Amino acid sequence: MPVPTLTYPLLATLAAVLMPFLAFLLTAATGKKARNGAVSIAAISISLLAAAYVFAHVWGKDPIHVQWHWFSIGRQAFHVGLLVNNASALMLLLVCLVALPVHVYSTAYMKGDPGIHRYWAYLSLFCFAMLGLAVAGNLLLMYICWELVGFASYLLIGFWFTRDAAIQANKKAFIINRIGDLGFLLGIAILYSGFGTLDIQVLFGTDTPAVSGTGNLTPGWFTAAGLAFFLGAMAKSAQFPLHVWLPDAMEGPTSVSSLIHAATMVAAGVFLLARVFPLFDGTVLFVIAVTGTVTAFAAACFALTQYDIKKILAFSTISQLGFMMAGIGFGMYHVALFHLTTHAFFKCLLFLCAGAVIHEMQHVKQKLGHDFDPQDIRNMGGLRKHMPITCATMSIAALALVGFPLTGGYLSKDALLVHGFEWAATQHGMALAVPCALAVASMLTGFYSFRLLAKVFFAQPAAGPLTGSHATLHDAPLPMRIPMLFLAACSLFPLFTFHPLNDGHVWLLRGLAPDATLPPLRLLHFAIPILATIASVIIATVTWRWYVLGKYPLKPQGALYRLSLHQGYLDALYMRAIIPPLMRLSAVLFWLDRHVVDGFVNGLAAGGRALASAAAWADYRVVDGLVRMTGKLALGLGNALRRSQTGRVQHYLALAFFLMVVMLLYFIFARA
Amino acid sequence: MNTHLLTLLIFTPLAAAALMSLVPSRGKGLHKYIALATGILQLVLSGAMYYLYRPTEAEHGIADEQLYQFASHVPWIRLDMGSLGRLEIDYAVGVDGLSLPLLFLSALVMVIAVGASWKVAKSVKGYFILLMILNMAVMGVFSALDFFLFYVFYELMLLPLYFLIGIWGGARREYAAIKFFLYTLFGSVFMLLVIVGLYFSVTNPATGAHTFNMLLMMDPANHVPGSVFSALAGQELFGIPARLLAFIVLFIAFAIKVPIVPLHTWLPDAHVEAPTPISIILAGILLKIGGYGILRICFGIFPDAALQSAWWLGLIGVVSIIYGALVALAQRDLKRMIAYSSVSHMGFVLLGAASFTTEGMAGAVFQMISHGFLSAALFFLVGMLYDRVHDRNIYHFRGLASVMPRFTVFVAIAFFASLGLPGFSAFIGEAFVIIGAFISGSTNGILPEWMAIAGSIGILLSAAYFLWTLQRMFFGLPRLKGGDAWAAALRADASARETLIMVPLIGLALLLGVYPALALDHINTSVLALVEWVNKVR
Amino acid sequence: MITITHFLVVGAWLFSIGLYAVLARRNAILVLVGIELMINAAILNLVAFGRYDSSLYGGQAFALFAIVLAAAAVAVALAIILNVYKHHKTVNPEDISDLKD
Amino acid sequence: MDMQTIVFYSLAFAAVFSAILLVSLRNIARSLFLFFVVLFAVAGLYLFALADFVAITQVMVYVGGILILMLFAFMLSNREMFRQLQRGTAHFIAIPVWQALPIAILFLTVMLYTALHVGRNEPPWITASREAGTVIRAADNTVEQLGVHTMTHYLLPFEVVSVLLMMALIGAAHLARKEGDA
Repeated sequence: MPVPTLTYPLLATLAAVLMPFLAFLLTAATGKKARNGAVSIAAISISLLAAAYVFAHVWGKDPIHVQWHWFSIGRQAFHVGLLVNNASALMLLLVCLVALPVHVYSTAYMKGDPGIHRYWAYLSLFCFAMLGLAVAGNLLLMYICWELVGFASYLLIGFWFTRDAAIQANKKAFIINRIGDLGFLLGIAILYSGFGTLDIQVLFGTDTPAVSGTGNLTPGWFTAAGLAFFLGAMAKSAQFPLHVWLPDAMEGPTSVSSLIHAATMVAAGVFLLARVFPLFDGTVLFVIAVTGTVTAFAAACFALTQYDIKKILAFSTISQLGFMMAGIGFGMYHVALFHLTTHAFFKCLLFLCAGAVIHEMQHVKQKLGHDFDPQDIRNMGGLRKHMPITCATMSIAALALVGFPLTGGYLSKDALLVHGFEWAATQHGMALAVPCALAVASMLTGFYSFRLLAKVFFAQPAAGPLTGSHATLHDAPLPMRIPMLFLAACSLFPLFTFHPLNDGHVWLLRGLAPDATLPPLRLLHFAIPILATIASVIIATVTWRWYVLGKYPLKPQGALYRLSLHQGYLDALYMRAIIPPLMRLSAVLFWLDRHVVDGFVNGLAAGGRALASAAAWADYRVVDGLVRMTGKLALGLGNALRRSQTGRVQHYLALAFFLMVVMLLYFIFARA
Repeated sequence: MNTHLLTLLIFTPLAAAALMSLVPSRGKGLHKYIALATGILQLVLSGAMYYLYRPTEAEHGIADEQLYQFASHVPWIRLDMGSLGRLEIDYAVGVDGLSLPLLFLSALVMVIAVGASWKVAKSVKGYFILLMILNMAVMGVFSALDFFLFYVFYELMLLPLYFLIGIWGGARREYAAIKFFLYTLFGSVFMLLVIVGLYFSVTNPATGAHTFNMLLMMDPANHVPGSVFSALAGQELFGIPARLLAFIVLFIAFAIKVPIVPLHTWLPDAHVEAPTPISIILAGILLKIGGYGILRICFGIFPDAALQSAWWLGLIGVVSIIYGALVALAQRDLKRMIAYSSVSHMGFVLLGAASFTTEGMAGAVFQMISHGFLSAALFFLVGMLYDRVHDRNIYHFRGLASVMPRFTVFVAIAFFASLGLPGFSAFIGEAFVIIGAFISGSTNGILPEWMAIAGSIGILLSAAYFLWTLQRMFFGLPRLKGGDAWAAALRADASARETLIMVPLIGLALLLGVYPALALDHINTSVLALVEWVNKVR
Repeated sequence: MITITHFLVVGAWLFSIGLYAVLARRNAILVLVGIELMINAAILNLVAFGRYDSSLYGGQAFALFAIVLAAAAVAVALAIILNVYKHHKTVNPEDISDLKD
Repeated sequence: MDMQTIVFYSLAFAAVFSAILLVSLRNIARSLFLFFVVLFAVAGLYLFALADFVAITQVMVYVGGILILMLFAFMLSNREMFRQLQRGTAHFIAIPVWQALPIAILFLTVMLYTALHVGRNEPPWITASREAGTVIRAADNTVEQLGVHTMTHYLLPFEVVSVLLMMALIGAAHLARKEGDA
């Protein structure tokens, strides 16, 4: 393999990936003194510039594909490779675009934290891993980055490591992600056994992808490979039923949640599936579509009743990831990636706004000395007057989430729904349930988004800490406001198209469009956006009446309500049905180990000892007795033997008779 | 190429031991400095050998002398035994890509162990002399090419270990020492029978006499026709093919060392009772001797039997992986948990070796090296904690991260490296074992795919127990069983000496994880030769 | 029909019991009794086999001699035991180990 | 089973059982009485071997002589010794038991084996005597025959025994004399 020539785009890619890594090393080496994060911010800025350069060079043009020899096993060489095609270039840019505002935001948000030097180090490590994941041209390398982002996420979730909930959450996140990692690893193993290479370009490239055939694989294993990769994506992208780690992961700093657990890392699963897309056959795609839909629907339901502002957003993230997965399942990975992009902006923004709110609530808490949960929306209300910019930006983000016209979300989500119906038309009848469920989930999205907005900003504050203490509330400081405004701009339509109502002109979709498309249903392209918008307006009105005007009609004690509040009791199920049996199994095995396996060994030892003491006894009584008798026999023979003589008649007699018996026996046997 | 380098490496510790015995016990500091100097000298020597080694493709598989470098071959014992022929025992040593990395690992771990022994107070002289004898035996085991020589070193290893555990160990040291001793002896006694059988089955084509030379034993051309272990004769013992029986006997002997489930119970006891440096040596080197023996001797001399039993070996590997991990999950003693995690991690070695694919086998060797560094680091870390408060119970600590930040960083790195975080060596080892085991199904059909899948569950479980420990002991608000006294004792974070010991271990694990070619370039030719050697028998 | 075996078996039992008494008992009198038992067993064998010798009556004649000799032996032995007791104040042969030098 | 056999078995049983009891009892006096039973039973057994004179002699000499001698000799001697005899051995299960018992059992086994062997293959001289008809019959006058043979064929042994008896008597008398008389 010749050493690849270093072109400028290639260098830029390397710089984009490696700058955060350098920042990580520098920050880690500096230790406690690296408090202001200048190194990290500089690094991510350079990365952003480099990524923009790479994007300009790659988008719509030839991809960069290079590889260096890394190591060989046997005769098989493994490479470190880069593959920057449209999708990775987009991802590269997107990550940088989201990461920079978050970095800036963090300078204010994390100010004064005693462990802030760790924060910057971890954040840079994450950026490095995430950017590496985006450009990795080799599944093994991708896997490495994949685990590293998980590791960075582990570190950041548990950033406040003295909080019990945080460290429980990061452990849970890592272990559930490990399940996905196993899927990824097995997928790699299957592909490697089938095709003998892990290079993405060779496997799934445009020219003659290796996986156009099934290699050495049986169709069963081929499907299994697809499912294995999907398992990996399920854990990382928090798909039902492996989503339980993501709500808990909100224990990390909000800035981290916005970057990792909303915009980038959790979307990595979708990105992975888009990268290995040619691998999926019909079965796998169907499974993906259904899982995505279930996730989207279930998470939306769970989000309806949460009180923790971050949890609502977390479930919303899960729900949106479900939408993306469904998009992959429909075969429309370009739409999924588009939604990934728009979602990254608006969801990141939502978290940042939530962070600003929490920040203020924290101040109130400190000032008043009250003990209340600064993240609980029941303690908030009426913040619109005090935090107008936050209110405005968050509203924009929420509208994008709901899919209101003029936002990016409108374009991507409606495209997804349309494709869902188109896909259902190609499948058998029951498949129609999938896009319908998605549509319902989309309406639920509207409901919980408006509920959130209404409760936090518009409704009168309930009898809580905020009554009478308004004077202390004010908008977020400048370093937090600028990133919010920037992201708000990115959440609107102009970034993607000049035609705000039609997704047909989005440059992003054109750049990524797959070869095979679904037969278009023209009517849907008009009907669905209109219907969705109307539904959103209705929902907005209803929530306004319920929450702002205080005409809430439901009781919070219903079974469905509780089911939703407790997230379908899934977590409880895991805690009861999986963890304790596993711990019991391990305890039982340990018991077996100590008592049966080791007991056997100790038993052998005890047996040996018993045998030995028996032998010693026999030695003393029988053998030695014989010896003593023999000694008596040799009575007159010498001093040595004389000592063993008893001089007792009976002993001599015994000896005599014994010898006689022996003699008799000899005669008997000699005769026989 | 310098042929005396290897001999020098092996016998330097013996000279050091002799020197130490001349130094009076009162000269307390001197012994450890001699030991340290010896260790560093060995490290330099083995490093030089590692650097000078040139991987060459062997034409005749692993029986080819070309493969073994730094070889020296001197007649040692020649005895005319009348009708039994001439006894031919040679001092034959040499290294290939299988043993050289392990040799380097041993040299490094020995230095670490000497560093960890710095605070030993009980009869220092005897301690370091025993350590040096152990050192020599270990080096000898990895480089011996004569089976008799191998056996001598193998048995020689036991004695110092027995005393090191039995005298300098913890509360139940005698029990642990005797258990360890008997377990190993049980394996090696039967090994001796096989050695003798092999001796009478193999002749040296050059002299016509029976020989103990391993390389000659490997080649079926040297087998005496009709002898008990001849590859062609197909003799049977107790109704089992003799070669299979011999393979099983040898395998059990080495598997006890690895250790495999259910022959592992000496390991937790020995580790828990042994002093920290000996735990480091046990985990870092001794376990590898088992794996090395299986690859070099079991597979090398009995490739046919190895193929026959490969499925079972894989199964044992998988069982060890999962069983070790599950039992580790139930531990309260930190050292015992790490001991069981060793069982689990060494299971990967067996699984990879049993796959008989280059990927799996190279992964297995790599895993051995990686585990050598990491388990040494882990046991050293436990020792650091134990030195300070004389307690290892996981439940007695909480929030150590706030008390000892530097120590916690080391522990976290070691834990994550051990649970297979990419970027560290364990990941490469485990990933390729899994890949190797998986492709075995489609390439040579030895291991079914489910074994790879089951093995990968071990990776998941290892994350569970390591993270649980991390969470339980190190995170959260500080709360120690010993109260302020402990807090005061623990306030002394990792000292300069301890940092100096940890950094190379973690650094090497990281280096090998990032650039595995460092080890794999050396391993490759030997593994390829071995795999082809075994596959030739099919 | 009483065969010779019957006698031999009874004789064997008596002899063994006597032997046991001689070897095991710690009392000289009982040792003596044991000896008498063994002699009786022998006599029993003598008379049993003597049935097949009507020409010379060897069995019965020697049985008579044996009885007489046994009686004499007992007389002497008792005398010895008495003396021994006077000397050692015990009749336990275990305690009398004068044969040892 | 005829009457004869029953009587034989009961006598044999009485002899053996009493003997076992004899050796296992701690009380010497009782042992001696059991010895008395054994001697009587064995005398009875002699009758079955058609040795009536031997049986009578047995009763006369043993029961009338030896046993009485034993009893009287010690019961009439000093009290201290009698108590000592009464107490017997202090530890019944002593080491010699474990040496003696195997030897006794070994002997028993060997002899039983031999007895059965003799029963199965008769010694040739018995067969010859049976064929020649020189087997003692119940009708024979054993006393007369014995007297004749003792005075003729066994004269020498008879004389030797008488001398021996004389020596024993003198010896016994010598031993039994009071201390200090010599």
